[in-house]
Amino acid sequence: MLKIECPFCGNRNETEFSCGGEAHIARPLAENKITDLAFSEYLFMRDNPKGVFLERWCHTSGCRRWFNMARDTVSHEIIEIYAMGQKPKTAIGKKAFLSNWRRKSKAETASTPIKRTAK
Amino acid sequence: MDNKPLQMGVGNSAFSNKKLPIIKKPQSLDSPQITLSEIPHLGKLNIRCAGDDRQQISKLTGYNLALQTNQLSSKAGRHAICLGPDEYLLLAEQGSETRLEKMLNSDKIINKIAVTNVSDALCALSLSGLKVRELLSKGCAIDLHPDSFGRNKSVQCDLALANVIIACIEANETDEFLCICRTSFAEYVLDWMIDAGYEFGIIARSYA
Amino acid sequence: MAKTHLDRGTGGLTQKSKRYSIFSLARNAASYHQNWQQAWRHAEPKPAYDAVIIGGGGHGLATAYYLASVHGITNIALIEKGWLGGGNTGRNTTIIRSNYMWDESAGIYEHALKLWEGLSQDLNFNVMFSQRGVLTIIHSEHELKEMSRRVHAIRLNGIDSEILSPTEIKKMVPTINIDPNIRYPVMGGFIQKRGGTARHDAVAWGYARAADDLGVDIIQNCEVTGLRRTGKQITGIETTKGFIKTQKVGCVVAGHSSVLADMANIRLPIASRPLQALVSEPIKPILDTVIMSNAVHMYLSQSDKGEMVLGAGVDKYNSYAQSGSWPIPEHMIAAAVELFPFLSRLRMLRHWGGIVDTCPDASPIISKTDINGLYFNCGWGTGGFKSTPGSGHVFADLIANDRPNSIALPYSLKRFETGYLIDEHGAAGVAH
Amino acid sequence: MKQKQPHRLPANSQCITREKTVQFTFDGKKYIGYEGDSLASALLANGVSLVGRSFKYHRPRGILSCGSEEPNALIRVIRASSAEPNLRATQIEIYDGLIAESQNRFPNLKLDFLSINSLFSSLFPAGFYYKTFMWPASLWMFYEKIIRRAAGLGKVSTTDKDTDRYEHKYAHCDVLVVGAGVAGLQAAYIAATSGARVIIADENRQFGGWLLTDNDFNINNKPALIWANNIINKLHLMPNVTCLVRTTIFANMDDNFIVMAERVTEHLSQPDAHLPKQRLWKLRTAKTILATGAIERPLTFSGNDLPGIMLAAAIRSYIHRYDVLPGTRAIIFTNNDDAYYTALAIHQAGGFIRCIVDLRDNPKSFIITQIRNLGIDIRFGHAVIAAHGVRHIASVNIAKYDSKAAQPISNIDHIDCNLLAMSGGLNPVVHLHSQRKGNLIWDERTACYRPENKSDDWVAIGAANGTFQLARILSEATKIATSIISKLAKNNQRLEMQQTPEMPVSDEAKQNWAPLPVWSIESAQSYISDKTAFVDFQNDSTVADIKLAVREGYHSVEHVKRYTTTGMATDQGKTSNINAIGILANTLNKSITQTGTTTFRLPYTPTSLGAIAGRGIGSLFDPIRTTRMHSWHHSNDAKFEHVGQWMRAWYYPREGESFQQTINREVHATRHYAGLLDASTLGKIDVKGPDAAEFLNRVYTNNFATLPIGKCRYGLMLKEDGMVFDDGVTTRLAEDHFYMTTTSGGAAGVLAWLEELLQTEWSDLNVYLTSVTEQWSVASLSGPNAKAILKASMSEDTDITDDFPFMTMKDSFIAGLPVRIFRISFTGEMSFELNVPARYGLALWSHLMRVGKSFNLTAYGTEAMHVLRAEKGFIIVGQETDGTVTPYDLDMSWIVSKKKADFIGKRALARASMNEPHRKQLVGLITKDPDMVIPEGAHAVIDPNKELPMAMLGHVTSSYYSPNLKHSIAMGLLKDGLNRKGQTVFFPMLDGQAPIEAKIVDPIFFDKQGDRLRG
Ligand SMILES: Cc1cc2nc3c(=O)[nH]c(=O)nc-3n(C[C@H](O)[C@H](O)[C@H](O)COP(=O)(O)OP(=O)(O)OC[C@H]3O[C@@H](n4cnc5c(N)ncnc54)[C@H](O)[C@@H]3O)c2cc1C
Ligand SMILES: NC(=O)c1ccc[n+]([C@@H]2O[C@H](COP(=O)([O-])OP(=O)(O)OC[C@H]3O[C@@H](n4cnc5c(N)ncnc54)[C@H](O)[C@@H]3O)[C@@H](O)[C@H]2O)c1
Ligand SMILES: Cc1cc2nc3c(=O)[nH]c(=O)nc-3n(C[C@H](O)[C@H](O)[C@H](O)COP(=O)(O)O)c2cc1C
Ligand SMILES: [Zn+2]
Repeated sequence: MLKIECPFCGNRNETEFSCGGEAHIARPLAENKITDLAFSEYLFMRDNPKGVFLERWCHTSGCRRWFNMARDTVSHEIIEIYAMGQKPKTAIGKKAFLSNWRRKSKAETASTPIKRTAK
Repeated sequence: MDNKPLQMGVGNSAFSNKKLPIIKKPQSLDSPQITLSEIPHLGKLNIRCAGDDRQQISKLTGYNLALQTNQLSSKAGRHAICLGPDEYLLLAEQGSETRLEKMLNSDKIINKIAVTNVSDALCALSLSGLKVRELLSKGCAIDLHPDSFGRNKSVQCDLALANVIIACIEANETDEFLCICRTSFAEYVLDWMIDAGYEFGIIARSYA
Repeated sequence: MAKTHLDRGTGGLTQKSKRYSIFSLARNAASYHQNWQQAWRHAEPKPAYDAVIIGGGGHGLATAYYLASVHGITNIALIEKGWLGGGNTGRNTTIIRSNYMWDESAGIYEHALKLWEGLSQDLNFNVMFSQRGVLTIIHSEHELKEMSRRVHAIRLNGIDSEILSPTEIKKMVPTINIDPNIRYPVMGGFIQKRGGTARHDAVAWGYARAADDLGVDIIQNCEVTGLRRTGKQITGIETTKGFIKTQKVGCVVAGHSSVLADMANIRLPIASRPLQALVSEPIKPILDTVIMSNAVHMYLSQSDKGEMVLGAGVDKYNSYAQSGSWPIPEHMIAAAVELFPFLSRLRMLRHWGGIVDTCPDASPIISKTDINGLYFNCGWGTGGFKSTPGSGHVFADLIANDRPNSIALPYSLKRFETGYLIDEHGAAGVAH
Repeated sequence: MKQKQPHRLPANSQCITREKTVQFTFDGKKYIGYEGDSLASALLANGVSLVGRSFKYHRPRGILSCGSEEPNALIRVIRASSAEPNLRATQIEIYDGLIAESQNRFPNLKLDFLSINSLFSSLFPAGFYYKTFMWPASLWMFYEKIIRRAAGLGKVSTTDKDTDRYEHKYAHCDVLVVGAGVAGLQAAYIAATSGARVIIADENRQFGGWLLTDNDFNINNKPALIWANNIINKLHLMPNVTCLVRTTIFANMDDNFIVMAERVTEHLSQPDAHLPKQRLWKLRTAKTILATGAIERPLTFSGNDLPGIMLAAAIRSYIHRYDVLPGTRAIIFTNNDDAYYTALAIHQAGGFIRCIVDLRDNPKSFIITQIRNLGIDIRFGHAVIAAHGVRHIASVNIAKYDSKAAQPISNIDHIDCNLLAMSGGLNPVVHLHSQRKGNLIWDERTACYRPENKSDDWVAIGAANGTFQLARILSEATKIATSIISKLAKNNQRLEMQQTPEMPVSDEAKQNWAPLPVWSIESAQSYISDKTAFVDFQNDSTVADIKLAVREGYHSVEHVKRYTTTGMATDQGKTSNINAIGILANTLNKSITQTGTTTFRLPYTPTSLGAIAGRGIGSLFDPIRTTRMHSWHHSNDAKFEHVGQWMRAWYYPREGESFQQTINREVHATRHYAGLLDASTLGKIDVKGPDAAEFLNRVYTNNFATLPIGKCRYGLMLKEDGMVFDDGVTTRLAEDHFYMTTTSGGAAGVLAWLEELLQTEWSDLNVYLTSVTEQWSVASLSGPNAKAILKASMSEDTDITDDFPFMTMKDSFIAGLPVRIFRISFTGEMSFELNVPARYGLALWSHLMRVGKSFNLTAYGTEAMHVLRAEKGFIIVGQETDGTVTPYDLDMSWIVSKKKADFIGKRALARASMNEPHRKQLVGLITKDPDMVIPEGAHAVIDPNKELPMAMLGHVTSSYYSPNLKHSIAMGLLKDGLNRKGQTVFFPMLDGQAPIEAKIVDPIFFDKQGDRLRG
């Protein structure tokens, strides 16, 4: 049972959280017309490292906030927890971020910010 | 036609399917060591706001929102609980929540915040007695030792299979706690508490 | 579901002197069991092979066996980083059935079930395939409807399936609680009588022995650390025992599939998750059927040695730790006690976890890749033991012919690009 | 009644109360023991040594140990309410009226028929079943039955329900000390003096560990036990310390999450009804100190499993703790010094030491000299080659033994005896360390695996750490506890370390703790004797089995475990695993380190499933949620349906009505007059904020930015894969305020998904979501009379029924209750959804039913609702969809905006496979026979007479009898369905009935133009 330090509520049991899987997957916009193959990298292909994994968690039973986490999938050690929208700060976390194949994925480069509907 | 106004006060308690009081205790005990009661129709407002807006709302409402997540502040029987970085639950005496709501709605701050009346969505239970912490520790993974969960502490967490907000109103020998859950889980929470409280003796009654 | 030809391969053991039987047992007893031969050689890698299979679980071993016995390709090596069967094959709750809903699933699992029937004879190794029936319990109106959909599809696919009423269930499983007033009452169920269990370790050992007999080199304690290629063609593998040259590599490493894929710079839609199981202390036989319940996330059977074997749903986060988190067994046990009150007085003897390779549509991947000569067989997740013979059979076919047969075809990696998923989630719930 | 206990010694021990005799029965025979006795000690006192039969060969077995490691003495305990199998006699505390039974024997222990297995044992060595029972294949199920009959040990009763209570408790502490022997007590005490919150727990009924047994030494110049009692008393008085006895720490998990089982009342004759039988503690501790002691190893020789052969330290325990001398003429067989203390104890208790057989060649130590001075016969460099006896040890063969060459090197000496104490050295209890994957180091000097103390979370001390000398244990405990506290104190002001913690001193003489490991004693004919040299006593695995496994190529320690089942019994190899590894290493010619260990798994000892389930069963297994109108439904005889955790009124049968008649009546009434449905369970979400419209535009397939205030719109939500996820009506209450409804079952998932999008994808949007599902009670009033009823329920000044167009919303009052009314329809009739603050739900409902009486208002449940909406061809997410269905498949392309640049699911819908005609598409189905209702889930085929397997087109998602159309109606998802309209298909039946013939049609069966619903 992991002990996870919610940035807002402090240490809680893992049962209070839900795990959202791989972090830092940028959403490609429909209008950017990437191939089905590139789109499938966004939709289905997932980093699944044996070692440091950057993932998203939500404190479902508490404050309902999402945050990022760098966790070792073998030792279950939590290396760092950092805010949504941020990148990892530890050397280990940074390395995991930069070495992820997704940084070069077509889907990621197609993820410009979404335009608002004209009012 | 039969359409004369029904009394505003006739609303149902969350336990309308149950006959209170319920007492459960071992024969060896003289009296129950835990008292539980619903605080019916306690006014509850959910407020979403962040940054400087909090000060503004504190000023407008008289509640202190300068709180960290999982803290409670009380003033004259009214409580504010901070549920998250931008989320508050205000507890007010029955009926006053609509006044508060109206007041906030008429202020221009309303464009930046969200106010939602959740008086009926949530059910508030008051728990007191010698063994309340023991009772809660059967289903709540939070450290409830008085050293770490004293007066004005609150948490939103799981109690057995229900999500609840637990707040410590008074920390002394008889401890007074608030336990707030979604109304549709109220009956489960009640059943769970009565069963768990059996060991210590528990009485569940209507609010006096 | 298309009909396919079932080629069982050579069958039996070619080396007569090694064959097992009641007579060999008696003969050896007379010589104090001093003369038994090794079940398989402890081979060391040769410099090159026609094909290499990575992963000494049931699927990898079956692949190697069928490559040799059906396709006559015998200059092959099977590489296992630890001990044979030490992955999920050695730690699963051994439920075997083929009553899946989609045609594609019925195709592969029924193919496997047919191979199970007769596998002990094929391998000359008793894998104790026990067709005691797999009974799925239904607890709500909603589930009743889903059951109806499944059973109709299963039956039209020519697979056996019977619907049972609560009283019929009670008769078959006297220890079950059919009180209609419990939280998840038993409202009915359906059984596949040809389903059952098998002795998991024996499956690995039996395939290993039979493959070895046909000349396959089984190499244990040898970890694959890299995949070498030239342009688009695989040329060999790096291992802790050195480089091995080969033009064909089949990866069958279950929970470690993403690790292998990374070595080839290939992406998989796989998440490696813990799946937990436990056994109780052994007791005298009391349950003759395999019980599954999707609604309360629990499945239960009694092994031939007497333990009650219990399993649950997967954990919620990725892990390679081969253990799981406490809340899962706690809930699973509550569910089991709810259905079988007598369990409350039994004790948990041992609890463990495996690393399962879960796929977004809860269906496996049996596929070529963009690299010539590199094949993947993975994504069996929580339910691949039952498919061991079938999976090995069609994967061997894919490797031998470099094109999928009609059973394997739908399981291509391409489906994640096109969207032709085989979504066993919605309908099957827990897929054990 | 007084009865002789032939093996009981004069009173001496503080662990049993001689004044309190206790009566119990074993296998139907009455015996007497004392309070404090374990069943094992009481049986031994009474001269009962045969207590069970082994698993495979049914060999007679006696008591081996005195703790939780016991492999043999497995007992069934019977209480008025229950019978519990496989309990260890060494841990069962006797109480008045205890009924205990031996297991795995028929008809009785002495005369077990299946012991015939033993004669044929040569036919079933390890793994024999893999080699036979294969011919003919069809007979396996028969063979299996026979094999299974021999399976298992205890019997469990299946008839009575477990009426005992099991509690759970969460706890937190700074330091958890596992084990209350000398090491644990000292560490706990030091930690506690700092003010730290300490929990110390021991599985025994008493604190003290081996000090209860070994009272030969002094601590601080007084007998060690006096020191211990003093510390125990102090700990009990400290408010920051929790002392738990009978509590087994069985799981050590991530981040110091520890699970332990406390046996609260099992040892009592008449437990207090309010106390749980067991309490499961779920503990989070900052630090764990593992002071779990060590377990003695048996020695492996032919016949080593006979009753009367016991672990040496256990014999000492029975003498010192329980005043029981298990035998009078003893042989001591050892490879280390510790067993000499047992010799001393037996000697002092009046037993006769026939001889001490020591594998070591010429060991020297204080205790050996002391024993020699007593004139006891000691034979160094010797071994017990075999033990003999029928149901109890009667004699042994002894010879000089060359342990390097592994063979006897002298003539055999035959000595009679009735007790054999064996000691093969100590194994630290490393289980909890290893459960966390802590590393083990093979210590050549002490010949044992000890933990590598590397983690920051936990540390092992004392015998658990391979430290066996009292003086060193005390200093180790002090040092470790001090350093842990100083680490903790850095972040915790509560803790303050005393300047110099007391360091007790011990006078324990130097013992020679280095055993000579000899993993198995071989005879001149090992291929025979190995078969009766037992390694795992419970699973009957022998030296021969291990060697056979190696011979057959099972070399990995894990293969050997699984092939021979060594270490897989209920004791999990506590006494056998290391011996097995040693034998395996020898056979493979490898070192122990190279051989490795098997994996340690939780639980430390078998743990009751009842305790783990706790109170989370029965009505507390899963919450049931009810609406505020529930009591009305209940008192009006509603039948209920579970929808997720909700309980919804399904239908309201009247007396004498069948299910179908009720549904027909409710449906008919709603179509012709009016019906009222409790729709409170619908998910409701308040969507507020300046970007609310923009947000909804991105999550729904259709356009919400354009929705005018006060208007409602039906929306469809997809997941990123383009599959339908949820639907519902959303209303714009203000420019920046929407009120969204979702399906009942999907409510939580939708809220979570929307919240996820806002926080992780579109954090720039200023939108707040709040669940208000329970804030509102909802009554859905439907039918031609709906408007009139609504009007009648309102007073004139609040009447808003005029000019109330379809898909709009108004606020008003009904009988003084504030209501929010939506003119939307799920039945196809003129319909109003009335929302009131939930406390008034029942009042509103009752009021409407009262007012509606004269308009023929009928309450209808979810089943009638299904029929009504199906007549209209409205889908239900989760019924017409299953996560594989797109809006196009539902023929709902009209709701998928072509204009919007993006929304969730848009890109996925553009994939190659999504628009192909042979996808399954939603169609209507009309049966040829109007009265024939196709079962939901039935599959369509074109030619039902084809051979199996048959090509299927798809399945029926919804199917009902429509009383309005007087015809059965159905919807289904069929391959290429939209192009098949007009075609005939067949639905084969499961029960052998003729296939049902139906025509594919449009799914809107009733009021195609929608005139009724617009009013
Ligand atoms: C608790 C549990 C219960 C289950 N219950 C069932 C059930 O009831 N019914 C059912 O049908 N299925 C069940 N399953 C699933 C089933 O066990 C698996 O799907 C199946 O056994 C997978 O077999 P495999 O041969 O593909 O993988 P494995 O048996 O896991 O074999 C993969 C092998 O690859 C090796 N390997 C990995 N990396 C490397 C490398 N780099 N180099 C060399 N070798 C490597 C591993 O050591 C391992 O031995 C269960 C699984 C678990 C964990
Ligand atoms: N067989 C032996 O273990 C043995 C034999 C002779 C002498 N000794 C001596 O005894 C002393 C050992 O002192 P120590 O304090 O290290 O060990 P100890 O054996 O005295 O105490 C360990 C305690 O831990 C408890 N325990 C173990 N696992 C547990 C679990 N999972 N949950 C709850 N309780 C658990 C045991 O019941 C025991 O009371 C040394 O002097 C040693 O030489 C031990
Ligand atoms: C069907 C089945 C039955 C098992 N029965 C037992 C058993 O009787 N005793 C036991 O100790 N372990 C039993 N195990 C568990 C294994 O000992 C082991 O825990 C499991 O194979 C996982 O391996 P690991 O714990 O070595 O990682 C069983 C496992 C399975 C899959
Ligand atoms: Zn939080």
